[in-house]
Amino acid sequence: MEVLEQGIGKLFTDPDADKAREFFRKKSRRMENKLMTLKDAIAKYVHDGDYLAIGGFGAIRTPIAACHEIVRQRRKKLAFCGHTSTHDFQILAAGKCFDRVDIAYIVGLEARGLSTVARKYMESGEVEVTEWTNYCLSARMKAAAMGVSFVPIRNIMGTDTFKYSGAKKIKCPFTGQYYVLMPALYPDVSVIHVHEADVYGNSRIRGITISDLDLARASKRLIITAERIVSTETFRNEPTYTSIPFYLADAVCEVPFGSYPGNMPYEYFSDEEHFNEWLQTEKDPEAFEQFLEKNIYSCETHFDYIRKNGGIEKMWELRAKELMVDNNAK
Amino acid sequence: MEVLEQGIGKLFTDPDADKAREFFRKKSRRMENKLMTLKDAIAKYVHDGDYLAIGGFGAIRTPIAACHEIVRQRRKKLAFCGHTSTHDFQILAAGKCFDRVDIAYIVGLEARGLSTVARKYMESGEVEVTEWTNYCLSARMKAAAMGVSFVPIRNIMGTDTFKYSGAKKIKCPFTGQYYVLMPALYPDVSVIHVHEADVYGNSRIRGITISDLDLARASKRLIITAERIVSTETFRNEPTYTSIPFYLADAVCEVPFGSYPGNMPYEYFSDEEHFNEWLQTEKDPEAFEQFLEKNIYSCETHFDYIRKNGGIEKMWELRAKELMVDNNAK
Amino acid sequence: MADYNAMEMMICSAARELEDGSTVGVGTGAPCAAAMLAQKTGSSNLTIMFEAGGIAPQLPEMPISVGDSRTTWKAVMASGMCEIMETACRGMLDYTFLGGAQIDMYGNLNSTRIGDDHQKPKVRFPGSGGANDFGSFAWRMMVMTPQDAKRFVERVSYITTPGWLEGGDSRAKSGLPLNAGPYKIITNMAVMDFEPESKRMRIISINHGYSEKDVLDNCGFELLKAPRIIETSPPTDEELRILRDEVDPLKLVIGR
Amino acid sequence: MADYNAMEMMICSAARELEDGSTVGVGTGAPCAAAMLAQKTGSSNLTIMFEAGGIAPQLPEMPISVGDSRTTWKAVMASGMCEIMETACRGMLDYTFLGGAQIDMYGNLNSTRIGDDHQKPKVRFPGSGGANDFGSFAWRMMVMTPQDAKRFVERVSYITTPGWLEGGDSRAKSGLPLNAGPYKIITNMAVMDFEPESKRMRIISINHGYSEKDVLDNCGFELLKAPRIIETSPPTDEELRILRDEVDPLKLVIGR
Repeated sequence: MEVLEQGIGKLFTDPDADKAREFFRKKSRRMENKLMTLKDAIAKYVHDGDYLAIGGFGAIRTPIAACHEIVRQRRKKLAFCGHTSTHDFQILAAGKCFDRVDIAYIVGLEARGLSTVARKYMESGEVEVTEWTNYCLSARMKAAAMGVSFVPIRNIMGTDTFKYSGAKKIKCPFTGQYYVLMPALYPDVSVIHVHEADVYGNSRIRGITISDLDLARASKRLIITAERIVSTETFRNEPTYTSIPFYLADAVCEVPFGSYPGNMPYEYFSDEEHFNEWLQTEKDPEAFEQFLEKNIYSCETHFDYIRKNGGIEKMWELRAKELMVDNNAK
Repeated sequence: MEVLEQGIGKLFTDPDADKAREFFRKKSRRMENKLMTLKDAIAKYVHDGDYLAIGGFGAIRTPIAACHEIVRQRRKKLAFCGHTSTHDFQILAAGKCFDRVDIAYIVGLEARGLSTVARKYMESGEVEVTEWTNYCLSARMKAAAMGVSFVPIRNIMGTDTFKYSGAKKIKCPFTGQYYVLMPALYPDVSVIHVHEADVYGNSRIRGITISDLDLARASKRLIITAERIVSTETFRNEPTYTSIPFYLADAVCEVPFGSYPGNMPYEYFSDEEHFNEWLQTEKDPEAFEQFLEKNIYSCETHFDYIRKNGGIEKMWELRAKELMVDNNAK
Repeated sequence: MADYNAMEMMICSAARELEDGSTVGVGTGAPCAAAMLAQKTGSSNLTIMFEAGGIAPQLPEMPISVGDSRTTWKAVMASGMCEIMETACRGMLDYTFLGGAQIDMYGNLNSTRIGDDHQKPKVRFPGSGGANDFGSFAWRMMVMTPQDAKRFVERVSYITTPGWLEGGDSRAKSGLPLNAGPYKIITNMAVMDFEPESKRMRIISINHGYSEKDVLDNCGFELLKAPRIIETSPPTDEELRILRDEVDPLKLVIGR
Repeated sequence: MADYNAMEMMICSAARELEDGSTVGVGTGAPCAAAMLAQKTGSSNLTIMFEAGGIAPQLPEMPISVGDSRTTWKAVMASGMCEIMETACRGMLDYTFLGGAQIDMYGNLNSTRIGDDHQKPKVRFPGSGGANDFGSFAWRMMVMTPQDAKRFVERVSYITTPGWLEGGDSRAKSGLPLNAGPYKIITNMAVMDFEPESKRMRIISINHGYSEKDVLDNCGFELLKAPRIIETSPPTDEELRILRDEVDPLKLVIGR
């Protein structure tokens, strides 16, 4: 297979499908209780040096509680999948948890602006980067989910995004057209936040899935954080709506409001005031250190964080905002 | 891209992604009323010589009414996608509608046995064949759905299935492992039977989807037959559950019991007596001719066919069987 | 010893191979019965998958099709073909059961045709369906089949689904996923596996009521023999009771 | 003539480009406002898609993120990244709006970095996100941006998202989907398209209140000129009313 051109970016994971198979061969398929605290799940399944991917869309259905816990447990030298990442990236950059990033979208929070701290970290030279696009990384997860080492796609050709990527350009043997091959991305560990899960890891997502269906399948280890634990019958009564089957999951953690201050579709809208506080506080290193101490390091659980930022009243306010109804809660 | 080995099977469709793009560029994306009779839909969108694919799993959620209509309108020289095909294949073979077949599974009806007529037709030399597997054809649809000309997979290597396929074997430039490339399959026209659709073509499927999500996206023209037409609000109120968005569909036909005598999950079970009648009658050419005359050619609609085979009482009996409840209907 | 027929014997043998906590991709008929029996006799944590998309159903009765409604009855997920096959390709499918018109000494299967003219075969069979897929991807492929010399042939006339191909390391060299392949062949007369180096089929146990000669006479190629050939354990009363009363009360499979 | 600001002018210009019955992939902010305005002013059958998965929502207000709940409010489907990007790659996405820190004469966009050391850039921007994807796949890519010579540069220092690359047939030769590429560039001063042969940016209309000299002075490269340059039609009262009252009543975008 003649490679016509290739990016100079490094691959931070091995796309070898047979090696992945050997890993998956040993992964448990038992339908057994995987419920544990988030603290235990992060301690057990996220290791220094791992390649980590975070589900959701940066600040939508993103396991923010898990990102805090990773920072709190002071994980270091992770490789990070910077796919649709916004607030998740901002948190992990604040903890300097990673030193390698596959970049599609980083340092920004969309319409909210850019993270000073994340940007500074990415400009420091301390972080090794390889460049992609959101769809490139989705396609890389899809290749892994398919159990192969690459898939062909049609973007990035002719651009610097290709030049700094780890992709390879070839000619399609059926049509003679050019394609770029995306190497499979098998993360060591991922965290995905869902609406409902049972104790075995069967999970349901409502609303957009972004790239999480492929991510769940591509990941060697998978931590599910869920708004609610529900009975297994919930799944067995409507198997059409299962997003993630149990055998993909290694740990299941019940984390209500686990996406706060982000948006959880159908549950609560994002807390824009709090996002603004993050972005503003970041500009003053000392103030930001105190901010992190207050909001992450000194918290035992996600409930602590929520209590410090408006508590249950705030949650119900965000719920009303999400549903676009008047707030009837007291 | 060096091809190490390739199958001798012919490709009955063009995998060229740019040519497909030119077609899709002109395809309407208007949200407009596409409701029409099945007769009109087949007349308008299924032409002699077309490459045809049929959704479902042979006798499960398969648009049987549409297969009858294609036979009734005496379509000829179709190419057919023999992917998970059982009763659909049997019907179209009875009408000798096709003369080229991509084969994964044909002539059989699983545990029910083999179709004499379909088998004889396939042994006649009148039908040109290329060999694949069910997943090969799923992957070919997936490639088309992705808008590319191929995807790599890991089966069929070393077998005669590869030898008689249209696949090509190459080496992965990332890992040095061998892969077979599946050329994209963009059918000219497909028919998919769904539980619910609105007049624009938004559709919902309950239960297994087999390969229909990719098929709907891969197809140049798509006819939806639905058990029920529902309001568009049904979709807008729960956009999570939409299986097929409106802009993929060209025609929408309300065909209650449209999968009969096959199984429609959550609606009605298969009519095993009637399947047995098909299989037995096929053994006597003259009797089978009368059988076709009665059940297909002389029917104006699918309701005519149902009336001749037990009518509404039979439908409610099959419904009770499907739901595994006692039959309370009179 | 309990009275039982050949099909019951095969199903009980097959069920015992299915380790608790594993996954199995099955078709209709005997394989499905074996998986259901395994779930009720020690492997309650066995996950059944069907190629059309059904995952971990609580099968209320024998399905007629691998896609019918029974395959998602109280299932944990109703998915699709790619979900199942790609799960298998990722290495998450432990076992599968396949069949065919012919099987050869390396476990290759023919379910496509008899006759040399591919475009005009003497006898046309259904083709691969999902067999080649499961046979390529599952770690351990098994076959349950009646044994006779017409079916057990030296070389199948057409390889629909890969066994160990030409034996030795030929499968590993082909590009198919490494370390997966045929595991056990279960017939009415015996159980066979594959000699680790040559990958040739060999007898490991013989069913009660049959002799080694029966097995050899009803095979169209030279069968190797394991260092120690034992008698296959016959079905227990408990296995038979569950098979007959709970798994297949209508005798759709065991009545054949 | 009605009173309006530059952002309102750009949004109205952009909205007019969106043909009824077409599809558009948008981000937050001005592009989203333009699509919403188009739907309310003649293109009621315009389908909006968001990269995170939202398809054809009835947007109740401006989204903060291309994935937030508003992007699936009364949508016909809540899908995912691959669904959207592959729909675009298949040729079903007509328009997209993109932006960047820099744009050059061929419509190439930089949203990645300033500075030559890729591993230690002077300024790091977010990167492609879905921009390269939409820009590669959509038939017609548009940009809405304020015009100044620092932004409109001869060659972007890093091509994040492809425009016409090096002009001429270089994009067609690159392997990107054929016949897709930059279409209109809409600024506070003018509207530009691309000369069909050279694919160089050229002025086609100038906004009221600006001269050709303003446009040329605020561009870091030599702009071509269309055979006939007209004045961009200013926003109508009706457009402004709808934009202000219905599309962006909180002035999140037009208040800037």
